[in-house]
Amino acid sequence: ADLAPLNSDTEKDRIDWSQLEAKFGAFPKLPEGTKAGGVSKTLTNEYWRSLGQGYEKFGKKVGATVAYQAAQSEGDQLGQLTIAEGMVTTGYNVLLVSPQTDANLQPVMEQAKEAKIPVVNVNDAVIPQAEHYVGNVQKDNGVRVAKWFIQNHPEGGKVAIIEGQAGVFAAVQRTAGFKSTIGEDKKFQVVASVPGNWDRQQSYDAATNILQQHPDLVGFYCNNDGMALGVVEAVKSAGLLGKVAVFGTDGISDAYKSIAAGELTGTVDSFAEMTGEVAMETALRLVAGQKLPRVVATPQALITKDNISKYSGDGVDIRAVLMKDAASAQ
Amino acid sequence: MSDITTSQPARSSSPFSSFSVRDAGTLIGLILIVAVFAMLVPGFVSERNLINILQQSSINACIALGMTLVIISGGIDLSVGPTAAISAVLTASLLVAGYPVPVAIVAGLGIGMLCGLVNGILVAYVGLQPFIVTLGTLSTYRALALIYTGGNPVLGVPMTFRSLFNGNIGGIPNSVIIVAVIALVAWVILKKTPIGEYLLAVGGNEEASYVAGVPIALTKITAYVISGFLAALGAMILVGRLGAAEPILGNLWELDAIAAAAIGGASLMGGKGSVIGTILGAIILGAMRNGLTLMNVQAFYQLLATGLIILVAMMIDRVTRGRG
Amino acid sequence: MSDITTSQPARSSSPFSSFSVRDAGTLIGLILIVAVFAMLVPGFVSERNLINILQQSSINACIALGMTLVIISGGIDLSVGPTAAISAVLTASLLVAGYPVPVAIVAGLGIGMLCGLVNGILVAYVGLQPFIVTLGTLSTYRALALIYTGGNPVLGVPMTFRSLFNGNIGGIPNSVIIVAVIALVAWVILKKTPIGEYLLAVGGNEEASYVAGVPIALTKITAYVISGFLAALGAMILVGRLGAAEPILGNLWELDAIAAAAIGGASLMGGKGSVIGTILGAIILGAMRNGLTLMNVQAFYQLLATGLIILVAMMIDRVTRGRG
Amino acid sequence: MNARLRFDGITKTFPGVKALTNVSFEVAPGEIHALLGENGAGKSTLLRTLSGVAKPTSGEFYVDGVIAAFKRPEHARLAGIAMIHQELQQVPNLTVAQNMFLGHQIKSAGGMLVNRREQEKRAAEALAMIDPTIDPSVPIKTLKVAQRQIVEIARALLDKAKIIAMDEPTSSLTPAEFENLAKVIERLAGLGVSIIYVSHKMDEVFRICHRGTVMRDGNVVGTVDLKTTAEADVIAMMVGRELQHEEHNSFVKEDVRVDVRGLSSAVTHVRDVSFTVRRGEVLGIAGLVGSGRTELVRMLAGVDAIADGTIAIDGATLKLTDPRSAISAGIGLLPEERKREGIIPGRSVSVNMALPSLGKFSKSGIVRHGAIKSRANELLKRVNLRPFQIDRPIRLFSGGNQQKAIIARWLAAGSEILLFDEPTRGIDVGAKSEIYHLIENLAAEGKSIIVVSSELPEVIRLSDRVIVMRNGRIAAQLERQELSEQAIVAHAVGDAGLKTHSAKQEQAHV
Ligand SMILES: Nc1ncnc2c1ncn2[C@@H]1O[C@H](COP(=O)(O)OP(=O)(O)OP(=O)(O)O)[C@@H](O)[C@H]1O
Ligand SMILES: Nc1ncnc2c1ncn2[C@@H]1O[C@H](COP(=O)(O)OP(=O)(O)OP(=O)(O)O)[C@@H](O)[C@H]1O
Ligand SMILES: [Mg+2]
Ligand SMILES: [Mg+2]
Repeated sequence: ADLAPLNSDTEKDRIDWSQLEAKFGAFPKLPEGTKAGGVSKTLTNEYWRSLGQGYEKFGKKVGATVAYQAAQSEGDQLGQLTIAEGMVTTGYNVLLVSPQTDANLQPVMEQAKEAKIPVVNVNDAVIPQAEHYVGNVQKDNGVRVAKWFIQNHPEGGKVAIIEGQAGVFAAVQRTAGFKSTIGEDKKFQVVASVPGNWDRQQSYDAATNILQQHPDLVGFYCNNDGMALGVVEAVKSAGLLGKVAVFGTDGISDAYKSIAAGELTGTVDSFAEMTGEVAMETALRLVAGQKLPRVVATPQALITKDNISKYSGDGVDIRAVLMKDAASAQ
Repeated sequence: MSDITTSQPARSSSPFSSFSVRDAGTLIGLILIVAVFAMLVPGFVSERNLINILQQSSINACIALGMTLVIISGGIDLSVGPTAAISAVLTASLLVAGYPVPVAIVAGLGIGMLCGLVNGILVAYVGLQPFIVTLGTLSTYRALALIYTGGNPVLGVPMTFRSLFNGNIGGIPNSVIIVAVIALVAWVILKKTPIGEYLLAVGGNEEASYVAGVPIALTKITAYVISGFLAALGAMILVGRLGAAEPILGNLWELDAIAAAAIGGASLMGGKGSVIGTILGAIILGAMRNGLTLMNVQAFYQLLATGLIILVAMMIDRVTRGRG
Repeated sequence: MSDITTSQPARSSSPFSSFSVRDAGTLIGLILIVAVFAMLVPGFVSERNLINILQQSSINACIALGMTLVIISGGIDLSVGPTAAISAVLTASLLVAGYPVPVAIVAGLGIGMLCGLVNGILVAYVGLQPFIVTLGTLSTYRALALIYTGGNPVLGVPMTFRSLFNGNIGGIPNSVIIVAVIALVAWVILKKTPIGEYLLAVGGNEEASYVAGVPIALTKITAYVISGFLAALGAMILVGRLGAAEPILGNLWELDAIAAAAIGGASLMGGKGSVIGTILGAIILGAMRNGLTLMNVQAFYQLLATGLIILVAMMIDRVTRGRG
Repeated sequence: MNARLRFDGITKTFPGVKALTNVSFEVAPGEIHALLGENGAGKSTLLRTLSGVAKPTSGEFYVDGVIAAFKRPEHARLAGIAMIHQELQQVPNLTVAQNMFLGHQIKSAGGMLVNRREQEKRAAEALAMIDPTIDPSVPIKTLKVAQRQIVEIARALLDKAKIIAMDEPTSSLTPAEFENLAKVIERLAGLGVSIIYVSHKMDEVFRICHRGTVMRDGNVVGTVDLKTTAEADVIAMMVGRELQHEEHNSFVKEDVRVDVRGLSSAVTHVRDVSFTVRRGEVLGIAGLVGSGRTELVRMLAGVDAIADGTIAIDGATLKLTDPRSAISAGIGLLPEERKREGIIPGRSVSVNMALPSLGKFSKSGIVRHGAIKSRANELLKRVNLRPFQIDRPIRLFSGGNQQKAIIARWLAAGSEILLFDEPTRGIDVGAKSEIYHLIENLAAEGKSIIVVSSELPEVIRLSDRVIVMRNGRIAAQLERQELSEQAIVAHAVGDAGLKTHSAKQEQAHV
């Protein structure tokens, strides 16, 4: 009876976010007083705050109350568990959780099941028992950047990876995606893959050291934007800006600014706010009694100077843009 | 500062009283916090939520008890989190590999004690400072857990094991019962056995203890081994709850445990600490977290509240009790 | 353990000698590490890389100097990271708002000192344990930094400010020069001034210091204020380097700083510590990180190496020096 | 007469204890005024209030007729009061000179820097008055207790104070050093400085003090002129009864219990020491400070490592690895430095007493606190602990009473071989004679006792035989009938008297 352990990157029972309306109709009517609870990893990173804004935006649109809480710091596993348990006991109708780790919210899954509250696992760490997952394909982040290098540097060269915290799902998957894809092109060589621990300062130092040993480096792939912005500074102070490409992940606003300023080469945006909206839509459709596929894939795109204007700026309706992207991909 | 030698009344520090004035102070603190939340949050004092608080405090209480003994002996153990992680991933992988539950538990507790033993030997025989020893093993043990699992969680822990630590007896969660028993044992150790006296003596004046024939090295090592054991036990409870063991489990546990012990009256200078106080300290921290969450306080303000409550708890204690 | 009272030869602990036997031990440790990496990593001992190591160690050295003074006075300052964060975000947001550079710097350093002052008052006047005070302010200050910025980094720090802390003079990075000057000042304070003597005295025997008329409270507060100032200065250097101030900046700085001070010979029991030793300790940690990155050691093994090197450094020190 | 210092109704209460009740007396300019009383009478507490370390609950001080309040130690110093505390108040890692000038350094560069050279020069001058061999530039932790006490005295002399309060300044000093101190004190008194002198050594008190105030249980019993009052009367005022002078009793049995041969220390200069102690024998060890007496007993107690030689007990060679092994062989050490090596400050007296013998008080791994209490009741009464509150933390007791508790520790452990290093340091005359009795009783029970003492009358009063040490070696061994202060001093100093007691004869004797 048990579900197979979820791998959000490979699960077959999936649907792309753009198909939700097409397959399941317009948004159904919600029961009165629906309360949705979001439990995030941390609020110290813009990505997670934007996700929450997406929750709230969609909740407001359809008239559901949304609470959005986060652990006190990234890695505070038991604190996050306490929060989620509190939400189960205090009568939320659905939970949207972004767990610190694959396992730390497991008890909530059980308690919620008992209380008949659906739980949606939103992004990052993947709870094996999750019945519903909304998020992007983590591995794909790395794959997209690797493809960029293969396309834009046909002559190949040395590349380096700045990893997130050791052992964290997103960091492992993103790094693996980049490594395996770039490894297919024998002209590229990964000369360094070192920990930056999501920390700007540590990434700066690591990049400085790598650049000094490999001044002919072609580019960096960083597991998130904060680290990438640190690496950009290191590249700048080594006088290699423009020669060494730097990619981040997440698409936070500072990354956009940096790309626009011609410093950061690109970021893989996973559209946190949109993800939040999609996740909330999924969650509330569940509350309304719909049966949905196990995984709802959310959009992502590699943003560079070439296409940045398409995704940001005044008057850009990101939903429409992404919808068009999805359609053309189909 | 005005009178450096004036000190608390004699009674409160009698080693025979099982509930000291100091502990009463901590209890009052707890009651205050509960009262405040009871007013602000409907349902806070419901039976279900109170049991929740106990359960949510149980792991920290377990770790903090070991920490208390180490602190009493004049040391500190920063490596409890990684110790728990090592023992969790070992137990879980043995279980997943099909070993019987008792074997996996013994192995897990055993490796926890081994981690404690290494700390203890480095402190007692090699003579290094406890803070720096356990700062070093903090990284080392974490790295070992990560290397052993390749950074992946160990999933699929069987229900037989899980129900042992995650079930309940008459509505009381097993974890709470386990920690209550452990607290009783720790209390007996501290109050009723020679090793308890030795811990207090070594932490109070190491040189005099040595001259008086106290087995210093053995005493210190015992404290660290117990701390390792309790870290491992905390890990078992957590694995039981989560159904999985992760190599990054136990992050920052040491700070929570030290905070609980300190709120409960342990002095980081050694020679002082209370089992009852530590348990109350852990419950204070747990109640606070629970209450703030139920009040839907935003993460940054929760962090603020955590910091302030630690400070305020210590200040109230300081005022009610005089210089400790 | 065999002889608890044997003490090191008189010379080595004289506070007057500017370079003690203990410091020589730390220096040997550094030379050993450099030698090992020099064999393993081509280019490790290049001038460029050595300057890199100094630059990468400079922030930790800066923080660790403040930590050393606090530790000598018998305290500890766990709140250096959040103090740095507060001062970084304040300075950066003033700069971004167009205030002149000197104003922003003074404000940033001032708020760092204010954070230190609060720690100092809680320790010295309220009489709380330093560990627990700064554990509380660790959360409190971090929360304030997060609330002030809403969790966002402050970007767009002007070049005028950045070049001040991130430029170089004759190839030597400004940050290295700044920290060298600070080290010299700290050395003079510790070795030559009344307050330095007070720090050693208060940490060595608080009661005797009180009886001798040492202004205990003032001395302790001074240590924390200096630590807060240096945390803020470390923040300036970092903001200069990264061009951005993050409210989560300085995470775990306290552990690195304590490790540097301890490797350099500071005793967490107070009354002992060395400016030269701390600087060498910070460089040891920096060299190790740099070497491991250059060797492209995998994350888990870097963590392992960090832990083991701290332990081995302390053991070598212990063996060469005898019980400290 | 115009009083230099007047105590007016000083009262001090601690929670549960009234340490001082309405203490009033006067000290004249240039007077050397003894403050006398049993352990726990309140002498130190009174002086601590005078020096601003503790605040009196009520009462006033008048200095030269002017009311004075001392909220902090600096205030007392500024008012011209210097204090030598009973317990050494020193910072181990600082140098001798730094310790002496702590809190009022000599500054240079407009107050920015400490003028070390000047400090060391002035420290050396002050030290030279009592012991010129102490180097002011070494860390104070490298000095022996006696030297450190001299540093404390010299520190008080630096201040050019008008009142110097000395709380047992000579507790670890030899008679020779006391003589130097006496000269200094008399010279100061001649210059008009008032001295308050606390000591349990009645000979010292009568030798230098003009008047004395006797305290009992926190009250002033009376002030007497010491030049005209008999010692016995003063003692009677102190202890509330007459003490009769008692002769030495011998309980030496035939069989040798302890046989030490060729003992050399691994960490100190003690070399090639051989002697025996019989059952029921009290062996005294005399010698100058630094002669290695403490080091010798520390080796016997397993505290210091042994490089060479053997220790046999009842014929069986002993393997000493640590104090624990010595304790289980029946050896108990009363250490020289009580505060550092003796007590666990925060623990109760009874726990401090029971610490080495917790095994004896335990049944199946559980400590029977009831048994400890009843034994503590018995033994602490035997040593006359005051106040008799066995559950109070030991740090709240006066120094002398702490000493008694540590003696009781070894009675509780049932040690057969007792090593007493300065057993009556800081102990009042009444308690001292109690301790002498105790030692005699222990000898009568057949225990073997080694007493290290710097007080020659004490050595002579107690010992059946005396070893005199010099430079880490045994200089002489004197039988009971040969004992005299002159003989001991001669061997200790080593300038004469060697013809009858050469080292060779030592060996032959053993
Ligand atoms: N901090 C304290 N708290 C409680 N009681 C105290 C404290 N300090 C001293 N006392 C008590 O005050 C009384 C007087 O002690 P004090 O040290 O003044 O005696 P003393 O005359 O100096 O004795 P001794 O000759 O042994 O040094 C004792 O009963 C002691 O236990
Ligand atoms: N490591 C050492 N190497 C050489 N000599 C040492 C060492 N440690 C101590 N000593 C010396 O041993 C001598 C004996 O010490 P100590 O002064 O304790 O003897 P004592 O006769 O018991 O004197 P007292 O007990 O009156 O101080 C001292 O001169 C001391 O300096
Ligand atoms: Mg006294
Ligand atoms: Mg001696």
